[in-house]
Amino acid sequence: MTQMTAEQAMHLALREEMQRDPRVLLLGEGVATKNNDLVRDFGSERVRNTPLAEAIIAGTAAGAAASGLRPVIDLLFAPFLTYAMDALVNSAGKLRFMSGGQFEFPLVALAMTGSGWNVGAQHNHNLEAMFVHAPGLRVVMPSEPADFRGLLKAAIRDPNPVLFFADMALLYQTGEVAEGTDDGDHLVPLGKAAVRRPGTDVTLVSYAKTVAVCLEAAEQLARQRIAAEVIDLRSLKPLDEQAVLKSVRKTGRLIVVHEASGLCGIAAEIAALAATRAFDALRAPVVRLTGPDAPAASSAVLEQAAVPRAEAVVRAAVDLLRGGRQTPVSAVEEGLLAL
Amino acid sequence: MTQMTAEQAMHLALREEMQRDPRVLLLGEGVATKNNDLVRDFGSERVRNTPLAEAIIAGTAAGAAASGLRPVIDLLFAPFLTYAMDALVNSAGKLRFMSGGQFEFPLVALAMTGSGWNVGAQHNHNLEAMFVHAPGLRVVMPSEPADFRGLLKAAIRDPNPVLFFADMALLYQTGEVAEGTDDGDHLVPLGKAAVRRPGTDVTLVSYAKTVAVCLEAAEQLARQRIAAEVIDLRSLKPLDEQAVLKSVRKTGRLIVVHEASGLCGIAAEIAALAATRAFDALRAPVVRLTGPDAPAASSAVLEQAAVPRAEAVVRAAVDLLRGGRQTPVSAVEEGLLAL
Amino acid sequence: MKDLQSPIETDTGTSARLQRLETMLLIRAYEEQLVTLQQQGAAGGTCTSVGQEACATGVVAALDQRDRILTNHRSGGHLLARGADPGRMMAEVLGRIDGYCAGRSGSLHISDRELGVVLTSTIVGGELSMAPGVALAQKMGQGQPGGIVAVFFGDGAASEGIFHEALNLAVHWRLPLLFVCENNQWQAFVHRLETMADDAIASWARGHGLPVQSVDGNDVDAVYAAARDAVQAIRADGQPRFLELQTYRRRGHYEPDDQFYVDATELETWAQRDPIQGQIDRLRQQGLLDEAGLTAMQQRVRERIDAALTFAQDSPWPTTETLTDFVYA
Amino acid sequence: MKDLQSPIETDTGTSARLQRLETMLLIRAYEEQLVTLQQQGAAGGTCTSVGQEACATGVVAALDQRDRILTNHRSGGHLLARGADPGRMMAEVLGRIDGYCAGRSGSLHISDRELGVVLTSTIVGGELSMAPGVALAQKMGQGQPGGIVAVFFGDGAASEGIFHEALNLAVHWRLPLLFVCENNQWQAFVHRLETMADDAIASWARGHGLPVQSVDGNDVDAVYAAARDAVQAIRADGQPRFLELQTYRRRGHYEPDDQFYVDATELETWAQRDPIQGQIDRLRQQGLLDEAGLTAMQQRVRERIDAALTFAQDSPWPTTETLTDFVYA
Ligand SMILES: Cc1ncc(C[n+]2csc(CCOP(=O)(O)OP(=O)(O)O)c2C)c(N)n1
Ligand SMILES: Cc1ncc(C[n+]2csc(CCOP(=O)(O)OP(=O)(O)O)c2C)c(N)n1
Ligand SMILES: [Mg+2]
Ligand SMILES: [Mg+2]
Repeated sequence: MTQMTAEQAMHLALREEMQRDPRVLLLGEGVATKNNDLVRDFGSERVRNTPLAEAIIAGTAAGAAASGLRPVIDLLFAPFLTYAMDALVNSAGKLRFMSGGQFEFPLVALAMTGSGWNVGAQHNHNLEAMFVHAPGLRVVMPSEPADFRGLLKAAIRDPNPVLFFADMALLYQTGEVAEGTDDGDHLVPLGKAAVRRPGTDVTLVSYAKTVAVCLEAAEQLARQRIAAEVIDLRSLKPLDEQAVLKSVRKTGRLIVVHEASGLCGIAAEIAALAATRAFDALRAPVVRLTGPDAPAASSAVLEQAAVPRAEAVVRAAVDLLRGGRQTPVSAVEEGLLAL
Repeated sequence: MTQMTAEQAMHLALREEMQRDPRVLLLGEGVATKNNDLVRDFGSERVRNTPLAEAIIAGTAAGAAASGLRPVIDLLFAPFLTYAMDALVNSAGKLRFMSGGQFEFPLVALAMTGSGWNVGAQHNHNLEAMFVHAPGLRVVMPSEPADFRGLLKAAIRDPNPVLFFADMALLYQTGEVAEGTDDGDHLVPLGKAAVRRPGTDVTLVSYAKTVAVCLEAAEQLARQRIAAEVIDLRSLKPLDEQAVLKSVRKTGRLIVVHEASGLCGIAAEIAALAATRAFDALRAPVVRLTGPDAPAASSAVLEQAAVPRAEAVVRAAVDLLRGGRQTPVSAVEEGLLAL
Repeated sequence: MKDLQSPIETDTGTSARLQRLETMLLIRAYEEQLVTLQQQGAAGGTCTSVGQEACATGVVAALDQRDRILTNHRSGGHLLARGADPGRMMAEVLGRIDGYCAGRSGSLHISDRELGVVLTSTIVGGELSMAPGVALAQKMGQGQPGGIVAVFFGDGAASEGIFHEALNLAVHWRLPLLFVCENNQWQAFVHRLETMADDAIASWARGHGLPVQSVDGNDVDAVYAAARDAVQAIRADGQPRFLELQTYRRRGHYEPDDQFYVDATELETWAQRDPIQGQIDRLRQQGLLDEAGLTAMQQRVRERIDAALTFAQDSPWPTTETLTDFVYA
Repeated sequence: MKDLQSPIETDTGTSARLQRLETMLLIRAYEEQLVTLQQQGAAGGTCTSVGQEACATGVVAALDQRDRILTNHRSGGHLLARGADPGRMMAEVLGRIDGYCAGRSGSLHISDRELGVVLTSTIVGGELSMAPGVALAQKMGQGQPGGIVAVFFGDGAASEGIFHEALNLAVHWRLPLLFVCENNQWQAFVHRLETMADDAIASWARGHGLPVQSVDGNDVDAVYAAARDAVQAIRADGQPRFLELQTYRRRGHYEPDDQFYVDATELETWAQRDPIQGQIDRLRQQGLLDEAGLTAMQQRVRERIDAALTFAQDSPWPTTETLTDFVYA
């Protein structure tokens, strides 16, 4: 085991996969500038700075993927994906189906998102749910360095197009990552959630930066003798439904926490999952603690206020255990932020 | 009252609003060709054929809306919105907020979607949930001609950007529309659902073409002495949460039906709403009957099979009344289509 | 696909020219059959290329089997010129399992990997967005050695920003890509002069610094010659070329379309320049085609279309259990 | 805004030229203050326009108060040249409620409707997508009579497809729109010659058939003259014009940026061509500026920036109860 940041872990994954498979290439605005070691080792054909044009980057990736290459494209910040939407949603996501299975689109699109840099809503917008809703795509969003590496490796090997969202706030946090060359052990399969902390009283489901929020809440709850189980989804599509259902069947209580806004978000999907497939086991209302239905502000105070906090999770959990209550869609609505 | 098709009702709404407000203009690929009566009556400055370039159509609308005009843009088919995503999501949806309230974006984007024409997934993709998820936007999707008119009028008058989705299958169906000039009576306010049929045993929530599916199901259920309440959301954002909650509190049972795919869709949001805010009233699992997580096929047989059917709704309702069960995310998963 | 390097047609000699006439007749007959089916209510609408047959025929004839093609919603001609089976195409239009895309595509996005007609998209500009990637893969050794890529698109597609992005990338990355703009003067229900300058397409393309040629798209010999030169040049230096084919969309945008918005004189002028009749006249004048030869040709075409229709109509519908097949790999 | 028709600066005379020098000094001082704040950890990063001050200053000086401006992430110069208060700008960068956008924007999207600096977007190409709409509203009578619209963007933005779409629309709809491309040779961490031909921007623009002029963007007099001519021409015929300003981004893309990827010789060459020092030298040679005058100018600028900083730092933070303000109208 060695310590590295999530960013380093992504870099390691890229390096390992480029080493393993000569069809893997990296395209994007500045990828060659920022990864000159990869240019050195794999050549400028395989690590290419592109023109500043997300639509053609993504379209080129779709065309190349269907023709035998395995492109990884760096689209920088998630809101810029709006320019790449046709290529991702209409081409990569649909043309396998529309061609009756003739083509595959093994590509990975990287994008950063989330609060932490005070850059405002045109850089910070958690729109992963849009891609979960679109058919044919896979979506991952890790919370710790080992998963940044393992999921990126798995994404590169996956025969489907994968959106890989990197939470900005996590990029420079360190964590343990297994050493040694790639022998498959370091892959994190798409579609497998991780139980970050076992518990029996309430299930906290989350992903990306709010996994830490949930772990902190679980710690605080433990002091009140409430055993919270914390699930890190990691993959948003495919979603590890069994992991969620199993936990909810055990605890009977569900709180879903994420930074993205609530309406038609991941928390809606998880809440719906519980209400449709584990209803009999539910002993209290489901709670969603999410970002508000608002763009992210640049101002540090507001940016932070839009992220659900451990105190809010704790309060919601305690309330649930006291006997259920009507709870809000977003962290804002019920003034949970005041905590 | 007079009979007209949904398409005629939209045309009437456009005409009335252009008459009422000289700032309203209509832009799009072919709008001047197809609405030459509007060109004649309001001039070619206000009804403009555009170049074939959705991004600039939507961007122009955003710029014009913030500068005092009230553009209505026709983007033709919903999948083409992927080209207009930056203008709609990053500009129109966010720049009011990001500017501290300095600008408003009173624009309406029209798009057709849904099965009925066998045109395949690059014309037929119900992606309304993506826009519900995005902050700053409003989304409507009517089910009958009077609402096509009333919601379009309200959308044009709304100070926010509104996505107006027209279900292709409904466009040429007729319905009653109030006669007479515009006196405000014909407006359908955004954010108000309609109870299409009252009932006490189970709530069927839907919008667009599947409202008729639910009404047909309710009719069949009535024969089995099950009184289904049918709610037509009409507005997907703002969502009439109270209407849904009120009905669920009354019936204790909820089935959400739509053509769009399920993951992070409207049914997820409605199910989550019930599970978080009407949990105490729920007497059975929530059921989602939605299109599958798959692109729409062109082949008529498959296209139709992807739309939830009345028989599936009936079966789900009967099951719920018999005592609850674990139910599927999509109509496909449990073979409901076999009905 | 035995000999990848041999062009599907090799020369400008008589037999090749007669073959191209027959291809044009086949395209016309195929599309007219689809129009009839639509009118009978037996099929949905399609985008026909009536009047544009020389474009597809001339360009595709200049390509080798090792080359790849991307096309769009108006692809019937490109596919047939490439040798696609009209029966499987029609089955696809009718939504049957023997269609090239198992009924998932319908008329608007037919592709066939085997034939090298890949990634057809009906999103205007979709083909342009993916073409550089296909050409990049070719350049990086994923295609057949020496192959190039041709992308067909319309004058309307040239208005989408992706046109500009694709050209810049192809030029800057030196991709073996032939841009073929079929300028048929219409962009659905809008005449192109309503949205762009007269010389816009060539002039936009020239701004990117690649060789651009404008050709009479209703003269199959001229199209073939220009395409052949462009293809040779790309094969020689690996860099992109641009062809603009001046032609006209004679039927409506999508069946049915009564074309109330079309200037009758303009339509008539172009009808006088029919690419098929023009080629028949030329071959006759040159003494290369007689009445009997033409009748035989038309007869062969009719038989193929009849057989195609039977095949398509006999093909089964997909079953609903397969609804979610092909979504994920 | 009493006299809408009077240009903010009217002539090429001495006082106007001195005024423009002072504007450039203000921009430089403002941005250097932001750099210091960032280095101290007191503010997040910003995109500075160090080395590009003549572009903003020259073009904005050629505009009237009735005109409107759209800009992007590198907007400090445009705003200050337009008369924005550095205190409110700094407050915005620091996320305070007295910022132009109440702390919601931060440094990257500052706009001020009153000043006519509207719809600033940090999505590269966002400004280009909205500019035709602002110009259309102007043309349709929603702005101040006779006003035009200027849109500032970078060489990188010219690579986005929306550039092409915006140009075509502006030309075809005859919109009163001045395109101003500040070609600073960099596109974040990529040198523009890595992604486009040397003469790409002017040549792409020319493909659209509108008048295009390339100007030394480090010479404020030249920029002013070219912009004034373009603005006059637009006011006269209502049609768009295109200016390419050749300049250089001297600091990194975004603070902090050590520019490890920048060629030192190229950077040094351009540093020698500093637009401010160049203008100081010129005015001195022409006997229009002496040491005392310069010192006084620098002093005034310093005082304004100090006051701005105090104002910004004293401004309160937004309260969390206002988190969802301004989302919906
Ligand atoms: C992005 C997008 N916008 C609009 C359409 C609807 N549409 C289909 S074909 C077409 C016209 C295309 O014109 P052109 O590119 O000249 O091709 P042509 O149809 O003339 O062959 C339009 C507007 C579409 N399919 N995709
Ligand atoms: C759509 C989009 N892609 C990428 C970025 C990240 N980004 C911000 S500025 C920039 C470079 C822009 O280059 P240019 O247009 O030349 O302007 P400059 O920064 O040189 O002033 C990039 C890549 C962005 N903000 N938006
Ligand atoms: Mg055309
Ligand atoms: Mg630049």
